[in-house]
Parts: sequence; structure tokens; C-alpha cells
Amino acid sequence: MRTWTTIAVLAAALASGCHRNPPQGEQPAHGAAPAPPASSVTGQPDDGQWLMASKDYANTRYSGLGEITTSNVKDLKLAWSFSTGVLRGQEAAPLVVNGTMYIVTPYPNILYALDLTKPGAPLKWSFKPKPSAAAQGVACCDVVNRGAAYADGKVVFNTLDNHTVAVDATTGEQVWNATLGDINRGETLTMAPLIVKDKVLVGNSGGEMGIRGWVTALNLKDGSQVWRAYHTGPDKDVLIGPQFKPFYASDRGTDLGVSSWPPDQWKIGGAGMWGWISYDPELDLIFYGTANPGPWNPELRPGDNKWACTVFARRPDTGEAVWAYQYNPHDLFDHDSINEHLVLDLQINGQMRKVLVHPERNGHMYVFDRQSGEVLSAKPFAFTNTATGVDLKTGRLQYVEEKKPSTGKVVRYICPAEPGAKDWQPSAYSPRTGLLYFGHQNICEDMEGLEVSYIEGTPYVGANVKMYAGPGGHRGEFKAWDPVNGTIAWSIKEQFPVWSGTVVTAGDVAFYGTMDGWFKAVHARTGDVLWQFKVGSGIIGQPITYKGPDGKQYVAVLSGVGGWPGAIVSGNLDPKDPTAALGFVNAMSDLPAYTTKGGTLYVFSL
Amino acid sequence: MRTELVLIAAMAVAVCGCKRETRTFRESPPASMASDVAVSDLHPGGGNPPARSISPYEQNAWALNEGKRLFSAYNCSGCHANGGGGMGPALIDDEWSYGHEADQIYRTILEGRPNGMPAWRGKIPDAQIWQLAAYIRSMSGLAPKDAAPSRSDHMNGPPPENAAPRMIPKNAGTPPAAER
Amino acid sequence: MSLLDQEPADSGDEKVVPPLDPARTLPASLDVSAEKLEAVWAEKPGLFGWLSVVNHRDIGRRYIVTAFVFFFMAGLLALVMRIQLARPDNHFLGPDAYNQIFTMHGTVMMFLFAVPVMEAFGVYVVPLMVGARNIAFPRLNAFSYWMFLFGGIFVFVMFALNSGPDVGWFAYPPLSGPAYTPGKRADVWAQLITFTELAGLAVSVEIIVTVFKLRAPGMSLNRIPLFVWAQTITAFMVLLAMPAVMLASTALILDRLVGTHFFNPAEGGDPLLWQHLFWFFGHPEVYIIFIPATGIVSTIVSTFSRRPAFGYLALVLALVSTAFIGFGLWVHHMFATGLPQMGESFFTAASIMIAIPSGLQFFCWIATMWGGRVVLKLPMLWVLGFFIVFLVGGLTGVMLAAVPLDLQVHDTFFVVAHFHYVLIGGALFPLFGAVYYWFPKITGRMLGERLGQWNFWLFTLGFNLTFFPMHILGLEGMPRRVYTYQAETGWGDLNYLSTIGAGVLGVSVLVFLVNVIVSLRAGVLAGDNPWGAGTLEWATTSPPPNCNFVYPPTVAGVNPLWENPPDQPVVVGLRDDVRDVLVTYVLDAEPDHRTEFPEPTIWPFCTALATSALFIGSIFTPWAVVIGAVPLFVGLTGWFWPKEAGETGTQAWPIQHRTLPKPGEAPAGGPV
Amino acid sequence: MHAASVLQSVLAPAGPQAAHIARLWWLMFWVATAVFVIVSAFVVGAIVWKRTEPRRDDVLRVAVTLGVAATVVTLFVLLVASVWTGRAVASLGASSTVTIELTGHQWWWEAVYDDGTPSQRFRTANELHIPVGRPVVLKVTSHDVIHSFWVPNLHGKRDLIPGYTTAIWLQADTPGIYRGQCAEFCGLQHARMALYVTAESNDAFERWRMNQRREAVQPTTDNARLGRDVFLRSTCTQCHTIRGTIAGGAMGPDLTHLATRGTIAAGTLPNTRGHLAGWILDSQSAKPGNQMPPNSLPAGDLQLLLTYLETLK
Amino acid sequence: MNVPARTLDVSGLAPGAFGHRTLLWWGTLGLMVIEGMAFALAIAAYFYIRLRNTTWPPNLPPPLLLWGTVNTLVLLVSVVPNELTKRAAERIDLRAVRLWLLVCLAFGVVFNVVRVFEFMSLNCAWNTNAYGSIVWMLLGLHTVHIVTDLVDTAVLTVLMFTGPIEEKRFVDVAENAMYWYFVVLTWLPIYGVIYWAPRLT
Repeated sequence: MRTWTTIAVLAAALASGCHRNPPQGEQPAHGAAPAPPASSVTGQPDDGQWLMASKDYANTRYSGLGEITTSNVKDLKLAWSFSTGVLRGQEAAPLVVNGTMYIVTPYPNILYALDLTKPGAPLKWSFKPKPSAAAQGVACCDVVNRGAAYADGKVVFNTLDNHTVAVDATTGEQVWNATLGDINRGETLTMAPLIVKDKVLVGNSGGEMGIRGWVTALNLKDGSQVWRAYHTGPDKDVLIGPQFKPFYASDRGTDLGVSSWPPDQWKIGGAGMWGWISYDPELDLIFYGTANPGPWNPELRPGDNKWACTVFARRPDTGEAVWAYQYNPHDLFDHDSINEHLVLDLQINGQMRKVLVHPERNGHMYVFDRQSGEVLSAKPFAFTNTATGVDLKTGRLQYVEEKKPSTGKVVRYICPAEPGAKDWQPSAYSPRTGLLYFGHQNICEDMEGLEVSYIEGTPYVGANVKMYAGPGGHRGEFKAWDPVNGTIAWSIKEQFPVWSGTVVTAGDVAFYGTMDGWFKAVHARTGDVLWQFKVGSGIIGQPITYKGPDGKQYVAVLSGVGGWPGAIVSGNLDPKDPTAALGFVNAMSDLPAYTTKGGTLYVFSL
Repeated sequence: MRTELVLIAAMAVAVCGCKRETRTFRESPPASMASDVAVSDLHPGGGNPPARSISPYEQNAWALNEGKRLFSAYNCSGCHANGGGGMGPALIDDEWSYGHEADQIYRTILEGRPNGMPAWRGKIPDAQIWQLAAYIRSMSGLAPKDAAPSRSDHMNGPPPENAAPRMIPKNAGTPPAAER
Repeated sequence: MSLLDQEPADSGDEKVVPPLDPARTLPASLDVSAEKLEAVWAEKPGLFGWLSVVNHRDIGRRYIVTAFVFFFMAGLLALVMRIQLARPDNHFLGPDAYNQIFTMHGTVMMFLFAVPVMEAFGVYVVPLMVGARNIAFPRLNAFSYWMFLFGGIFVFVMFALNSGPDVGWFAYPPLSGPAYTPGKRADVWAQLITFTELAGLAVSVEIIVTVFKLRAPGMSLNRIPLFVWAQTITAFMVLLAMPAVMLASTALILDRLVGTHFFNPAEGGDPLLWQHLFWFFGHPEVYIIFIPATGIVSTIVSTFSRRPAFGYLALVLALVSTAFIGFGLWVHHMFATGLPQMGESFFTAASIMIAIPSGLQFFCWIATMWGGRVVLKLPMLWVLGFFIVFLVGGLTGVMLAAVPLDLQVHDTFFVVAHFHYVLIGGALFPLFGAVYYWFPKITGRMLGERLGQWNFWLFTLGFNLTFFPMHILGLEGMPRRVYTYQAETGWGDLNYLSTIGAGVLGVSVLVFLVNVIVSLRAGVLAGDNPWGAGTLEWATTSPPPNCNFVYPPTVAGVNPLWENPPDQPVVVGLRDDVRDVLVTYVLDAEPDHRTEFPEPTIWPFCTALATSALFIGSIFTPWAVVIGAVPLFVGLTGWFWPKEAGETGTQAWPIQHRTLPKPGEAPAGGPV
Repeated sequence: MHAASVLQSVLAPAGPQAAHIARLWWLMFWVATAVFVIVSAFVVGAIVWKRTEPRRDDVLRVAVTLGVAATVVTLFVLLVASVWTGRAVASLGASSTVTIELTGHQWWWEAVYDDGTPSQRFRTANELHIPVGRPVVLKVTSHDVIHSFWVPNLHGKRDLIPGYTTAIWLQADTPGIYRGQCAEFCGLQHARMALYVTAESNDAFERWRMNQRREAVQPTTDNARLGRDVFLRSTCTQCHTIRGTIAGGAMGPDLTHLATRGTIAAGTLPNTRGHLAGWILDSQSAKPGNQMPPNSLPAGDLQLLLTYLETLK
Repeated sequence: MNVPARTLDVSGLAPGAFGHRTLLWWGTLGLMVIEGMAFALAIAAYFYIRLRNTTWPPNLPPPLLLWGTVNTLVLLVSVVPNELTKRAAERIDLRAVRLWLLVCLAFGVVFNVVRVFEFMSLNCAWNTNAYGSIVWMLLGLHTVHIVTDLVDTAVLTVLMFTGPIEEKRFVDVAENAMYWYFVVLTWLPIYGVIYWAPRLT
């Protein structure tokens, strides 16, 4: 065991070495000053392993492994595969630690440990937390799980029924099991936890169920709760204290989490946190965005609805908020802001800035000064007709009046639709190219607001939605974005939404999967598709790459269609009803003709 | 003879008309029926599965429409959308996990089902559950077309219940009754 | 008796020279056999014959009787409503029954009584008044009646089956739409509209063509009787207004049955579209009912003042302008919707303006009475009632035209009072007058005088007792269409009074019914012209013969019986072996050509059956439109398909011998 | 007239709009009466006054012309009066208004008192309070079918149309309780869709408003606590909201301050313990067809529930 | 019989006529007024609904021009055989009437077939939204008229071949031709509204 660790560390060191000296002919991005590798920021330079879903604290999903290059990727072959036995949407990122791969399945959230040292990676052990079946009834958009996290010999993951479980990475025994929420209040856990220092950070899902959103820090040792920061309600619940210095005036004030809601509505206002948390060890800040306010029908919740759709910078030790910025005040279209915040140092206007980069559902790519919370730029990366941009003076998103949903009236051609221009599917940033790679969707919608009762434990949505392909007719896109200039470098149009995560490597290859089951490798600089492989079911998972015990670079991805767009397949939904799956079925009615349910891990190598 | 025929025809029309149009506001719903729900086609020991009774409201336009109203009022539509499903399964198709008969649906609502269907006992009055059960059957075309609701004053969704294609239930617990 | 106790005042200046040699006498070859004519124009015997009737008198009579039957039934419903409203928190009817009943009352009164009965009198009287032997398109006329009858039966049967409409006679969506009125009740309403509108439109076309092309020679435009003018103008209003409600009810039924979104605000439709379409019909509808009534009033006033109506031209122009303005003020039914840009002042002005022609007519009638000497017979008594009652309705109408006041009393019992004063005052009083006036012509017997007096006075008393308190109730805040009210509102006493009045009204109508039945058997024989009236219907026997006029008359004035010279010629030369009819020119009524009218036939009845099946079936499945089209096609083809040449008097005209003039060519024969 | 006419009458105006309209009404009434008397006199005269010589047509022509001229002049005067009243009714000072969003439901009224701070908004049902002397803006719309808002003592009516939101201004000058009623046929219980407007002094209004903004009082006695549990356990929560509890139903009236209202079921019944009990057990006998289902609560539970509801001041 | 003193002898008048002198012409005109009014109101409803929508057509491509335009041309050309039929009828020329009726019938059939494609190229169903409802209603209303006239023409054609033939049947043929003019004339504004109104925003 120890040997393997040593090798891995060595390999990683090698890889980062390669990285620092780019191969001939490859120019570092942005002229003279190459951006420091994101991994160096995180202090986790081990490119051979994959310890957290987002690869590193900066959320770059960049791997320094360079064995697979643009020239040899065409020879990539299936190394082995593994069936998870669960036929729901597989959104998780596998972890690779010390020669073992850990994968967590959707409900019933089985954790498998696969032994990479042996041929065909046989099952070492599996851990079955047996979550309550009833939890399936409150999981808004398929019973997914986005992965586990590894630290300190423990694999930590969430179950759908609100448990966070730590399992001994070696033995598969449960170390601790913490109950964080209640399905009877509509809460579920679907996110991949993040372990910062000795704390496990977990947020809840259920913005469609009238939950009250929070992020909780658990003690990695025993699972005890260290702090919990709510995303609505009075300042003391939100952990807003004297340190709190938001950049914009509209985010300042006392108890905004109460006063910006109709009375009592903040108690059921949603704003969970089911996406990505990033961490800057240097500033000792975590960054994450909160989810949408509920119900969807904005007329039922006049006001800014703080702190939904907000990015928070918090101290990981106490949870105390340092700054916040609300992306979508009075969110109109379920535009959760749970998307990843990449912690990067970029040359902005000739000046090196510590920034946060965030592709937001509302279609704008936000670049922040991560110390102050100032929006440096917010450029649209996809077609949007619901907002004219962000007023950088006030920081407010400028909504288009005629696209505001209203009760009892269908507002048509809302772009981007409820899943936003880009949903949870995480992006990757390559310091070599200086580009951000991400799949996103090109979906517009018609929406009608409805009256809705809050009935605890039932959906609290209040909208009829009907989605369809946006301009151009393609429903997905894989895009390379230059965050410094705010321009699109290149883009690949896909028939279906690209709901998978992305990984980019030092070989300048970016990997992603499509919902009709193609796993693709593209040239990170040109966007040429270099290789593709048809897997068993549509891909909505997060590809990873690692160095196997044999020293070879592997690429792994879970296939198994599902999630919100794939619910038509994974949930046997009926396309006769265009409003099914909160309206996504209408846009995906042909998906069953392309793929069926699945749940298989595919691992590729040269 | 002819007069009799005419009379019988007239009475038949009258009865149908009344059933469809009656509006009873103070409902006395039928007592609960057999205590379990057969969701299997397998009946060991021979004999026929117990006869199913149809919802008292299935032919009543007012009650079906009430069912439709309650379907969204009680957030059923939150999970099942307008029948196509979402968090919950589709209701306009021919698959019925726990049976398509009115009393099976009644029990599904009343008692909940393990994979996420909440138990509504004590939260929805009995008569309304029966109305919901009747309406849910109409969603897949199992109620008479002249009594089933028409489109709602909302976004155009699936075909309205009075135009819903009749989906002959598959994997029904008790097949023959489906042919009603 | 001496019928013309004075010379007609004003007939000298416009003498039309009959287009013929005045000295000519009738050669024997042109003489007709009255018996033969009677046979040719006779209907078929038996049940089959009864179903095949095509003459306007039989159909008109059936129309009138049927419409009155519907009136009685709707009146009974009104009585039931009044019983429910007599006391606060009454439990006589529940809301479900009450809503069906008030909707049925309004719908039946408007669509199955008021408009049809006016047209029915047109069907009966207009051909006689213009000196024609039948109405134009007699088979269409029969079809129209059957559609009317079937529509009425349909709605009452559905009502008996608890499927009666319950959304009010103006059936506003979304309440009448698919989401809020499940079942078939609103479909029944919408389809009833289709039935009655089809019938009404058909009659209107017939009346227009009859008046345009079948007038007696000499009856130029300025000699057309005022009642005929009123009917013609009404017919035009029907043609222009009723398509609006047909379109609207079609849209409603499509919304309900096949899921269109005309009135769904969520999908870009608009409930107010219904109100615009409906009131574009609905307001002219009031004048469609009122204008024929003014024709009746003009006729009766003139007859019983013993002089031609004063201001003939003014009266005609008043009618025409009423008709025009009537189309311009539908929005005053929608003031409370709060549409800012609708130009409320404009519609207020238009609504007030329409009082001017009405006022003009009023003054002309009063002038006629002042200018003549009034004989206060029963028909005139009813017209007198009309003057007083309608005046109240008209004045409250002016109040309602004022937006601010309308905002207060709109949709209250004040409006209920107002439109009952307008419709009962403006239409039913004249209509009763018309029944008393033309009953002798139709049946040959007079209606009883004593019972008639009782009828009138009870009616007037009951009417005012019923409806006058409603003005006050409305001002005290009582909305219309409520099935009950609470004691603390204090509306109980006036409602009680109103219910008593309704009872008196009921008794009065009962008296009328008895009077009719008694008079039919034992009434005084009327003779040709019991009132000494001046129009042509009195120039033939009572009841008229099968061919209406053995010798079709020619005319020299508005009131030919008063104004024609003794030697006024009659028309001869029409064949007596076929149903030969003289067609005249539109403007001056010069003889144009002859044409053959159709024989009695069962096909209109069959077609009406097929159409009804289609309409009713379409409520239950859209496929009924496709399947039902087949019998409808068969019916129409059978209707249209000519009999074998030569059979029953239809002679084939030899093609090789050209007899028709070329277009534009002068009539080949011309006056001889 | 009846005592009740003050409660709900066009002719007992309590605000400037209604007063303007009432003035127009009396003008119209007297003009109409005059016209009626004159015309009727002519009609009767024509019949009764038997003449030997009929009138000459030229005399009649002059008379008719005069009559028409008089008609035109009268109508013109009325038109001017009407338009003038319309203007007067529409113009209200816009300072210091109270904005109420009023939504019609089958068959009750939902009112939201607007406020710049979202958390200061509150929802109530079937009873409005307005301050005397301050203009009130009602933004009206409908949830289902067309209804019509009408409080005759204050103003004319305004339709509540789904898909439209329109504003109507009114003001009360005289304190009092005024009754209004839905004036557009809206289905089964159109008759029992009443609304009470309490016009009160500004202080009283602000006190009322402050209280309404608060969430429901926490029960202080055991019985009330148990009653709250009955409420939360039962079907009530599916349709009704009591702020401060998990009950968040939007299908029926907000009950947070139920005990402050004078009536229940949109003015159908007085808000007393007995009526409330009857209403909960069998609302359909008082208001057949309304959307509240019958609830068969055990007698003990019902008493506890009533005790709790009575605390909702 | 009691012979009156003076008479108006009409025995020499023709037993029939063509054009506006006939009852049938006026009756048809009445029908046209009714239907023209219905069309006018439907068009008014179209523009009213358009007012209530922010985008028009509501997030749909406007109807394909091809088939509507083809049909407009077919209708316009059909005026020629229609006029020839009318003239032949007024000449009481049985052979020509038969010939031209057949041609008219062919045009009618072609038109109705193309109409099916028109419906398919509307890009929406009647229940898609209010826009779909009103364009289907406009097109449907007009289709009802052309189908009716087609059936009319078919029956007349059969009659003209089988008999019994009387001169007044030629009047029917002429009036049928006039009604076709109405159908053609009303199509032009409807064509404009359905196909061009959504393009001129």
C-alpha cells in the first residue's frame, strides 16, 4: 500500500514537472506570465489520484497527466468496465486513492471500492447505506449522487435520505453516520461533499420542495456538526456577522434573509446547496453558490429573496460569511447558482488578480475578485434573452421585463430555460491553454406561473414549464471559453444537452460525454474531436483521469443516463406530457430512441 | 313494443345524463374496500381475483373535474406533472405500479407507496381521494369521454382527459376488469 | 262599419301610375279558378303532409305557437326563481338548480322566444302585407322552423336531464369554459345558440328576399308598410349580428371539446374576446327584438288612430339609424371590465345617442295619435302600456349609458328591472298587442274582450309590481343572478313584493291562455278586416286562402286599403296549375318575371333532423361532424334534387326554345 | 329605506367617488321623472282628449321637431354630466396611498396589503380595512373565473378578470363597515361571495395593519396548543395558511388572524364559535358547492381546534 | 270568379331570369353577407388575439408560404372556368355547362387537396395556443365553404348529366358560380391574414 502511495506521489511530481515545462510547440497561454497551475493553489499536487469530485480545491478538474496526448488519444481503448447495478442517472465522479477506485451510485447510494492493482479491477468491498426508499419521492430531478470525497483514510459521501457517511477507505466499514436533514421536509442530499481541513462540507437539495437551504460543516473525525449556515432567514442563522463585507450595497443590510421575503416565506424559501464548493487555502475562504428560491413562480415571493442564488465566501472553520453576492435577485427562472466557482489567478487588464470564475445558469460568465466580491466582468457565454447583462456598478442583473413569468399566463421563449445555460455539470480549466471547458445546454422554454400551496414534504414549484431547443436547434454545446478576454475560443454543437462534467489534461485533451452515449476526447486548443467511444448508456457523469498502479494514464467515466434531462429515460416518463419532469421532457422526447438506462463505469487507456 | 323501446332508451339517456351532471356537494364516499391491493397477476390457489368496484365518481363530470382541481391543489402535479411524471411516475401511460383500479389508486393515495409516494391518510378527506382516483383514471383515458374533464385554463400540456388516448393498463393486478 | 272615417291625409303627391292600361278588363282566358288555385297551393294531407308544410302561414302559426309555448315554460321558470327569492336564505332551490333555471329563463326568453316570435310574426304577416303568395324560399322556411323546434326541444330535454345550461345567458368564459363548467351543460347552451341562430338567419334571408322581390306591383320603397320596414331592417341586423354569436359559441364549444385556446388567458387567448363578440351580437339583439315591436306599434297606432302613421320617412330613418347605432355601443356592457383605452366617453355618447331615434319614434306615434282619433281597442291598450312601460325602460337605459352610474348598477337588480322594462315593455306589450291585432286574421275569430281586459290590467299591474321594486333593490346593492341573499341585507321585503307581482303576472298569462283557447272555439267571427286597417293582409279573407290572394293586389299607397282608388287593378296572368308567383323589381316593385314556387316536401324536415343529429352529436364527439355530414348531405341533395319533369306541375322547359331573356335584356313579356 | 341600505347602498355614499355618482344618479332620476311625466301626459292626452278636428300635420311636425330638439338637449346635458362625473370619479390624489392586491377566487376574496418591504406584506381574506381619508388603490385580478368587486357605498364595480390586472382607486370619508358583494356571476356560490370593508381612523388602521403583519400568536394554553396540533394534523393545512406554523396552503383563505374577522366563508356566517364549528364539520350545508370539504373531527378535537382558532387574533 | 274592374296582366312575363333579378341571387347574397360577416369577425378576432400576445406568432415560425400561395393561384385561375360556366349557363348551353362544371370540379378537388398541405404547413395545431386556434378557425371556416361549394358543384354536375334538366337549373349553375366568386374573394384577405400578417411585425 505504502509503495503505491509513494509511486503515486512521485508520478504526480513528475507530471507537474512536465507541466511546468510545456512540450515544444505548445505555447503557454496569455503570453509571458503563465498562470500558475491551479493545483498549486490547492496544495494537492497529486495528479495520479483523484481525491475529490472536483479534483482540486480550485475546482479546475485539470490533470497534470500527459501520457494521453492529442496525437495518441485516437488509440484510446477500453481497459475495463464495471456495472454499478443501479439504473438511474450516474452523475458521480469516481475517486482514485491509493490504487483503489471508489464509486458511489445514485440511490440506493452504494459505495464500491475497486482494486486497481489487480487486472480488471475486481471489487474489494461494497458499502450499502440502505437509505430510505421514500427519499426517492422528494428528489426533484432523479435520485442522483455527485460523488464522494476522500481524506484521512475515509471516504465520505451523502445518501439521498440526508445522511453523511464516512467509510473506512480500506475496510469498507462505516466510521460514522450523521443525519443532516429530514425527507419529510423535502430535503435530500445529492452533492459531493468537500473536505476542507478537518471538516466535511455538505449542503442540502430541495429547492423545489420548500426546504430551507443550508451548508453544514461536520467534523471529519466523528461526523459531529461544527457549524451550519442557513441561506435564508436572520443573519445569525446565515452566519452573517461583523466580518461580513459584501461589495455591493444591495447585499448589505440587516436580516436581509428575512426582509427580502414575504412574511415567513424564508422558512420555506429553498436556496439549498447541492453543487460545488471551492476553497482557497491562501485566503482561507470557501466559495459556493446557493440554489434557487422556491417556489419557482416568482410572483409568489416578491422581493430579492436573499440569500438564494448567491455566492458566499465563508471561513471554513466557523462558517462565518465574509462576502456575498446575489447573482439573481428575485430569481425568475430557477437559476440556481450552485455551479462551480473556479479559484484562479488570472491576468485581468494586465494585472494579476485573484479571481473566482463562475459560469452561471443565467448565461453569464462571472469573474470576481475573490477577496472583495467585486464582479470584474460578467459576459454572456450563451444565448440569453431574459437579461441584458449585469450592471457592474450595482452588481444587479438586468432582467428583461417582458420575459418575467407571471401567474396564469404563459411567457414564451425564455432563454436560457430553467436548467439555465449551464447547469451543475462542472467545467475544467487548463492552465496550459488558459481556457475553461464545459458542456452546457441550449434550451429555451415557455413558462406559466401557478398558485401553489406549501404542503410539507411535497413539491413547491408553482409553474408549468415546457422546454425546447434554443436557437440553432441543437440542445447542447461543448465550449471552450477564454475567461480573460471573455470570448468563446471554440464550440462543438451537440444534439442533446451536454450534461456530463469535463476533465482536461496536460496532454491538451478534454474529455466529456454526451447523453446519447458518446464519450469524446477533443483537442483542447482547437476543439477537434480526436476520439470517441460509444458506451452503454448516455453519459451524465464526471470523467476523471488518473495514473494506475501500472503507471499508465487512465480515463474513467460513469455511463447511465438520468438526471433532470435524462429523467424521461431513467424514470419512464411519458412524453405525451410536455410539462413532465418540470418541463424537461418536452425537450428530450427523442432521447429514449437513443439510449436506455444504464449504470456502468468505463475505464480507458492507451 | 316500440313505445317500450323508446321509453327504455329515454330512461337510459336520462340515467346517463344524470350520472354525468349530478353535483353532490355533501359526499358520502363508499366505505373502504378490501384491505389489500393486489398488484400481482399471480393468484395462487386458483379462483378469481376479487371483483373491483369502480369509483362512484367515474362517470360524473363534476367529480372528475373536482379531482382535476385537487390534483394540482394537493401538489400531486408537483411530482406527476400533468400526468407525464417527474419525481413520481407517469400517470397517463399504461403502466401502473400499484394497480389501476379506483380502489387501488384510492389506497395508493391513502397509504402511500414505498418508493416515494407519501401517505395522505388524514390529510385528504375520503370523498376527495375517490374523486382523485376517478380523475387519475381519466388521465389515461379510462373514464368515459363525455364525463372526463377538458383542457384547463393553463399552459397547453398533454391531451386533455376527454381526448386522452385510452391506455389499456399493463401489469395490472387484476386484468379482466381493465376491459370495462 | 265604416272603416275609413277620414280621408288618408297625405297620399296625393306620390301616385304611382300602374304600369298598365287602366281601361283594360280581364279577358276570360286570364281568369283563374279559385278552386284550382286552392288545390295547387294546398298542403299534403296526413302526418306526412303535416311534416311537409311549406306555406308561410302554417309555418308562421307554428312558429308563433311554439315560441309562446317556450315563453310559458320560461315564465314558469321565472316564477320558480321568484319563489326562491321571496325570502332571504330560502331553501326552495339550491344554487345548482337555481343557476340552471335562471340560465334557462334568460336563454329561452332571448333565443327561443323574443327573437323567434318577432320573426314568426314576420313570417306570417310580411308576405301578406306585401301581397305575396308565399314567403321566398318556402322550404328553407320550413327547415328554419324545424331547427327552431328541435333546438328548443333539445334544450328542454337536456334541462330535464339535469344538463341544462347553468352559466347565464351570456355564458362568460372562463366560467362557461372547460375548466369551470365540466359536463355538457355549457355545450348544450352553445349548441342551442347554433340551432336558433341558424333558424333566425334563414328567416332573415327569406324576409329580405320577400320584401325585395315579392312585393305587390306598385309597392315602391316609400309605400312599404312600417311593419315590413321594421322586419326588413331587423333581418339585416340579424344577418350582421348573429354571425358574431355563432362565431363566439363555436369558439366556446371548440375550447370545451377539442381544447382550443380562444378564451384561455394562459395560452394567449382572452376571456374579453368573448365579451366583445357576444355583445357585438348582444346589443343589436335588443334592437332585433325591439325594432319589429316598433313596427307593430306603428301599425297598431296607425290603425287605431285612424290615420297613416305620422312621419313615415322619419320613422323609417329612425329605424335605420337605430340599427346602425345599435352596432356601435356593445362596449357599454363592458364598462366594469376597466379597459382604459376603450374610449368610454365614445360609447357613452353612442349609447345616449341611440335614445334620439327612439325619442323621434315616440314623438311620431304621439303625433299620430294626436293627429287622428284614438279608438281604444285591446291592441291599442297594449300599445298604450308599451308607451308607459317602455318609457321607464328607456329612461333607465339612458342612466345605464352613463359610465359612472353604470359602474354602480351594472349587473344588479337595477339592470334586471331595466331590461325587463325594455324587453317586456318594448317587445312583449306590443307583441300582446300584435296577438290581439292579428289573431282574427290568423284564426278568423276575435279574441275575447273581457278576458282581454283582465289580461291587460293584470299584466300591467303584475309587471310593475314585479319589476319596479327591482330598481330599488339594485340601488340597495343586490347583484343579479344570486340564488339567495342574507337577511341582514334587508332586501327581503321588496323581493317578497316582487314575487307577489310575479304571481299576478302568472295569473294574467293564464287568463291570456284561457282567452286564446276559448276564442279559438267560440270567438266572434272576424271578417276580412275587423279593425278597418289599411294594409294588405286585411285585403284577403280571415284566415287567408292557401294562395293568400286569389288576385294578387297592386297598391297605390302605404295603406292600400285606405288609399287605393276603387279601381286599383289586380294582378292576373299567373298560372293556376302551378305555384306561379310574380317577382318584382327591388326599388319600384315593377313586375319583373314570374317564378315557380316549390311544392310541399318532407326534405326540409329530414334535413333538419340530420342537422340536429349532427349538432347534438358534436357535443359528445367531434366525429359526429364527420359522420353526421353524410345524412345531412343526403337530406340536402334530396331537398335540392328536382322531381321528374312534368310531375306535380313542374314542367320541363324545352331547352331548344329559349324563353329566358338574356342578362340585361328587357323582360321579354313586360306588362301587357 | 331599510336600515341595511346603509350597509350596502349606492344612495348612501361614504366616499367621494360614490358621492359623485350618487349626485349623478339624482340628476338623472329627476330628469327622467320629468320626462316621464311630460311624455306620459302627452300620451294620455292623445287618447283622452277627443277632438272634432284632427290636428294638422304641419302643427304636428313642429311639435315633433320641438320634442326631438328637447330630447337632444336633455341627452346632451346628461352626457356632459356623465362625462364630468366620470372625470371626477377617476381623479384622486395619489399621495399616501394604501395598495391592496385583491384576487377573486371561487368564492372568496384574497387580499394582500402591499408594502415596499416584502416582509411587511400580509395576506388576509374577505375583509378589508382602509383608513378614512386616504386613497386606496386596489389592484384586482382573478384566480379562476371573472368576478366583480363592488362596494356600493364607496365606488362602482370593477371586474376581476383572469389574465388582467387593473387598478381601481377609492376612498372612504365616513368611518363605518360597508358590505360589498361579487357582482359578476361566478358559479355556484356567486350569491355568497361577500366582502366587508371597514373604514376606520388612520390610527386604528395602522394598529390593525401592524397586528396583521405579525405571524400567528403562539398558543398559550394547553387546550390551544392541543388545538393547534389538531389543526396541523388534520386536512386543514392542505389549503389554509397560518403563518408561524407549517400550514402553508394557498387554496383557501389565510387564517393567521382569523379571529379578527367578523364573518367566515366570505360573509356567509358570523364568526362565532358555533358557526365556525358548523362550518368546519359541514360547510356544504351553509354554502353548497364551496371548495371546503366536510371534516369529520371527533367532538373533543373539534373543541380544541375551535379554541385554537379563537386565539388567532 | 268575381272579375275585378282593372287588371295587371303578367302572363307574358318570362317564367324565370338570371342574375340579380332572381330570388336565388338575393338569397345567395344574404348568405354571403352572413358568411362575410363571420369571416370579418374571425379576422377581427385574429387581430384582437394578436394584441394580447407579445410575440406573433407566439414563438412559432409563420406558416409556410408555399402551399397557401399555390392555393391562392389555383383559386385565382379557377375564376376563368367559373366565369365560363356562368356564361354557358346563362346561354343555356348544356354541353358547355357540363364541360366547364367538370373543369370547376377539378379545380375544387385540387384546391381541397392542397388545402390539406396548407393545414400541415401551419406549424401548429388548433390546441397549441390561441394563435393556433384562430388560424385553424380561419382556415377551417374557409375550408367549410369550399367543401360546401365543391359538394354543391358535384351535385349540380351530376344533375346536369342525369337530368331532369329544366331551365331553372341553369340559374342554379349560375348562382353556384357566383358563390364560388365569393369563396375566392374571401380567401384573399384570409390568405393575407394567415400568411402575411405574421410576417409583417
